[in-house]
Amino acid sequence: MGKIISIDECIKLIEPGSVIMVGGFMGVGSPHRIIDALFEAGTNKLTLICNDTSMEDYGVGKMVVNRQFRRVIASHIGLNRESGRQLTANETEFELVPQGTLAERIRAGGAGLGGILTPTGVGTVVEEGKQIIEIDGTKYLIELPLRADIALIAGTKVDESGNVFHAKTTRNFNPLMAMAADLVIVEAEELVKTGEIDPHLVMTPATLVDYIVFGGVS
Amino acid sequence: MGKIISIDECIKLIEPGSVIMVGGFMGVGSPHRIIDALFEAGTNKLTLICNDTSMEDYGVGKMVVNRQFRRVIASHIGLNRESGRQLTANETEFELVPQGTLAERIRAGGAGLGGILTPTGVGTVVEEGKQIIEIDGTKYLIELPLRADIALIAGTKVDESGNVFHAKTTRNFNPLMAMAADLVIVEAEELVKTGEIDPHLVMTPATLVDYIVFGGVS
Amino acid sequence: MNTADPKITIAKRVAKELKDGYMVNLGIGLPTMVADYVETNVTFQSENGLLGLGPKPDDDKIDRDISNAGGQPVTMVAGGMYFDSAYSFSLIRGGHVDATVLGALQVDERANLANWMIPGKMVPGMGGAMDLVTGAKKVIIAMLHTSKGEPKILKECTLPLTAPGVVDMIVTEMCVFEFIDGVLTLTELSPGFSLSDVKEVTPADFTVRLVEEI
Amino acid sequence: MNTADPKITIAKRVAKELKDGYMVNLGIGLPTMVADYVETNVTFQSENGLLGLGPKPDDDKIDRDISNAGGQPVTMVAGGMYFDSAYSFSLIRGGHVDATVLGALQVDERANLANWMIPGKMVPGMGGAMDLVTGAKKVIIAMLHTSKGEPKILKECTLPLTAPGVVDMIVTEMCVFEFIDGVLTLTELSPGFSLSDVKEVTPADFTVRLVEEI
Repeated sequence: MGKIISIDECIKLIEPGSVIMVGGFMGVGSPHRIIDALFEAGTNKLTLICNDTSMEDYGVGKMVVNRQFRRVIASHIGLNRESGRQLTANETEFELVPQGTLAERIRAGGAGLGGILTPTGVGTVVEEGKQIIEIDGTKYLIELPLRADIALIAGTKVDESGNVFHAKTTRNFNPLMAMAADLVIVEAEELVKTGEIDPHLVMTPATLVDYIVFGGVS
Repeated sequence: MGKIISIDECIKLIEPGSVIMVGGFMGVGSPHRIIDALFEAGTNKLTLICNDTSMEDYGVGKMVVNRQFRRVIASHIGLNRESGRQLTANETEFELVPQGTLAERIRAGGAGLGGILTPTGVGTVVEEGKQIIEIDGTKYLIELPLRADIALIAGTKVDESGNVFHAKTTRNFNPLMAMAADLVIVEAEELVKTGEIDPHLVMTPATLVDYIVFGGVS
Repeated sequence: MNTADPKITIAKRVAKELKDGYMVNLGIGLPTMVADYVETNVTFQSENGLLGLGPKPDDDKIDRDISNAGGQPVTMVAGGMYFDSAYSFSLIRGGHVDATVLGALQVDERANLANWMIPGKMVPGMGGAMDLVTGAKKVIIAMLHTSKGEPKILKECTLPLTAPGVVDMIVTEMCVFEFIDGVLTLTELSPGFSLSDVKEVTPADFTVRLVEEI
Repeated sequence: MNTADPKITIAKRVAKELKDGYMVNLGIGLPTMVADYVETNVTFQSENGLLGLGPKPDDDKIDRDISNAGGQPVTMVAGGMYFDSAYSFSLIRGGHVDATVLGALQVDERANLANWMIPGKMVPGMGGAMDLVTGAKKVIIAMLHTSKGEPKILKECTLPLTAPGVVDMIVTEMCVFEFIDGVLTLTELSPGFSLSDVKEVTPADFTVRLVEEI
């Protein structure tokens, strides 16, 4: 239908300074074709919201090395030494978020919640600057929603309308991010006709997807 | 395996005065065999957490007529006139909760969250007695988690370990409730061998299910 | 005087508001009729757990496992999706529903909506209505202009609110109101109805800015 | 002196804590080794999105779409389930994980845990660790007793905490500690290690209540 765009058109939609969410967990379930093109384009001053910064030679990790991020919000950056170097040298701003809190904050951003109360992080540096609420003797942090200008997600099977099936552990943050961004672009590993995905296996609905980039996931 | 119990054994697990969650939406996706047996047993003084009170002659609606509930937490009771009568006559305690808030409160109960911030209900009677938090000029209610002693859920396909597939719109509150109760009993419409359900279609995992009642859903 | 079924007049007019690509949630009753008149490519969401709500099945093709929010058997169109209640209301509360069409007991000139209870008389519960009007991008009220002769578009709602300040548009058999910059504005008159007809049964103050003749 | 690989000693002992029916999350590194010695019917959860984690695949059977939390290829046993990250941490934070096994930089006598950063030196991020230790019913620390001769079981953690007061058990190559009524208690000594051996490398105060000889 009208949602399929080229990789070049996709890259043009991502302006310098944008806040982007990128699906994937250590690169598994990331939209690698888009990431690689974005790496080539050199689009910079971006804010990245992603589970991790992958490795230096893979996925968003390459973009870290390429210094395309002004700010990174992630739960783990330990397998990418350049992330640690930029953090320690104060060259890039890093906000480290517990993984479950990151998932809930993105979910809240997509679900219209003003935030969630979590016990995770209480009594640690994570609580700094946050409102603490005590309920029945237990302390909780108010964690606020996260949203992005653009979500770049990966789909194992995508139909022409934009319904997405995320196979196995490629699902991770992808369906959550598809809810939490103003513009949603899915990279399709396989493109099928509308109706060919079992409606029980649609994990991101077409109504949330703005554009489809059709290209193999490496 | 060891999780399959008879309907009689199931009913004995539900003591008078228990807090029970019952899956289903207007009876669709409810564990009807368990409900009907509980109706026959007459177990009373229960607290019900359910989307709705169905109709007078169907699902949990029959138990309302049978006066088995001391308290009901639901989003809709309008298609069961006896619910309205008991509410107006102050014979049963009703807490009416916006449906999305009900879903989030049950989810929070299962997910270890201390609560969620929702804009739903602000400026209405729903906000009475609740803490209001303002974030960036928007008001949110803090809605607290819901948990139950026992969740009674329905599964279209259940494997012998307890993995559950909820077909079509029978899913509704079932997977959420399976997370939010101390004891989880699933009524299986079809029982299959472990491994026969596609892992992408497992919506409630065996690790959350304590017992399986195998009987057709009427 | 318009001789058409007033509910059909309303449903047809509401249908014109539902644009290509919209995700739409229709309330039970009159709003459900809107689906019959939609000519655009709209995806219907049903809060009990599906996207891609299709027409009612033939009696011999009823599948008890697929129903709408009223518990009635329905079908799904190609390209639909099933989900649980938390996901359903993430779509709704999260602003992903482009338009919701609901009935009302009362609407007032400050866009307040009351459609879920009459104290001491009828307390059905709010179901998904409070989330829908809070989250949906456009809230369209589809209702008969009066109830047994009693006005429903008031200066101030007297019944408990579903939500304050959420209504975007009111479509009745007589006319269309829109809230423009927060001001209740009459934008269309149905054939056979005059401004004074509307004023007679509308206690609310409103501005008139007729945009077209139907 | 015990001549066995100390890591295997630790992994074998931790494995005995994982009872039939448990849902278990193993951290990367040493904790992962525990899976090799479990003889009970345990379901392994991997926070990146699956229940029913199986052994590593043969090189010719690698499927890039199924990995563990380290991004390494894994398999799934029969009766597993895939899910998204929010569901994964609902299981974890919600108390549905019966035991988590993690490494540590430091543990102290108040059950505080530090295992996610060394300021100015190593800031990998907490990943799922903070949620795991907050939510899991039993938190088992599996680690070598010292790091390059430096003690790790302290009177008070000096590194930023992962969470306060969450540790239930510490298993090292030398011994087992449990927090009993909040008190750090030595409950087992590994063959070849004496109480004074342990005291020498354990600045934390602890009670001794040996429950068995291994």
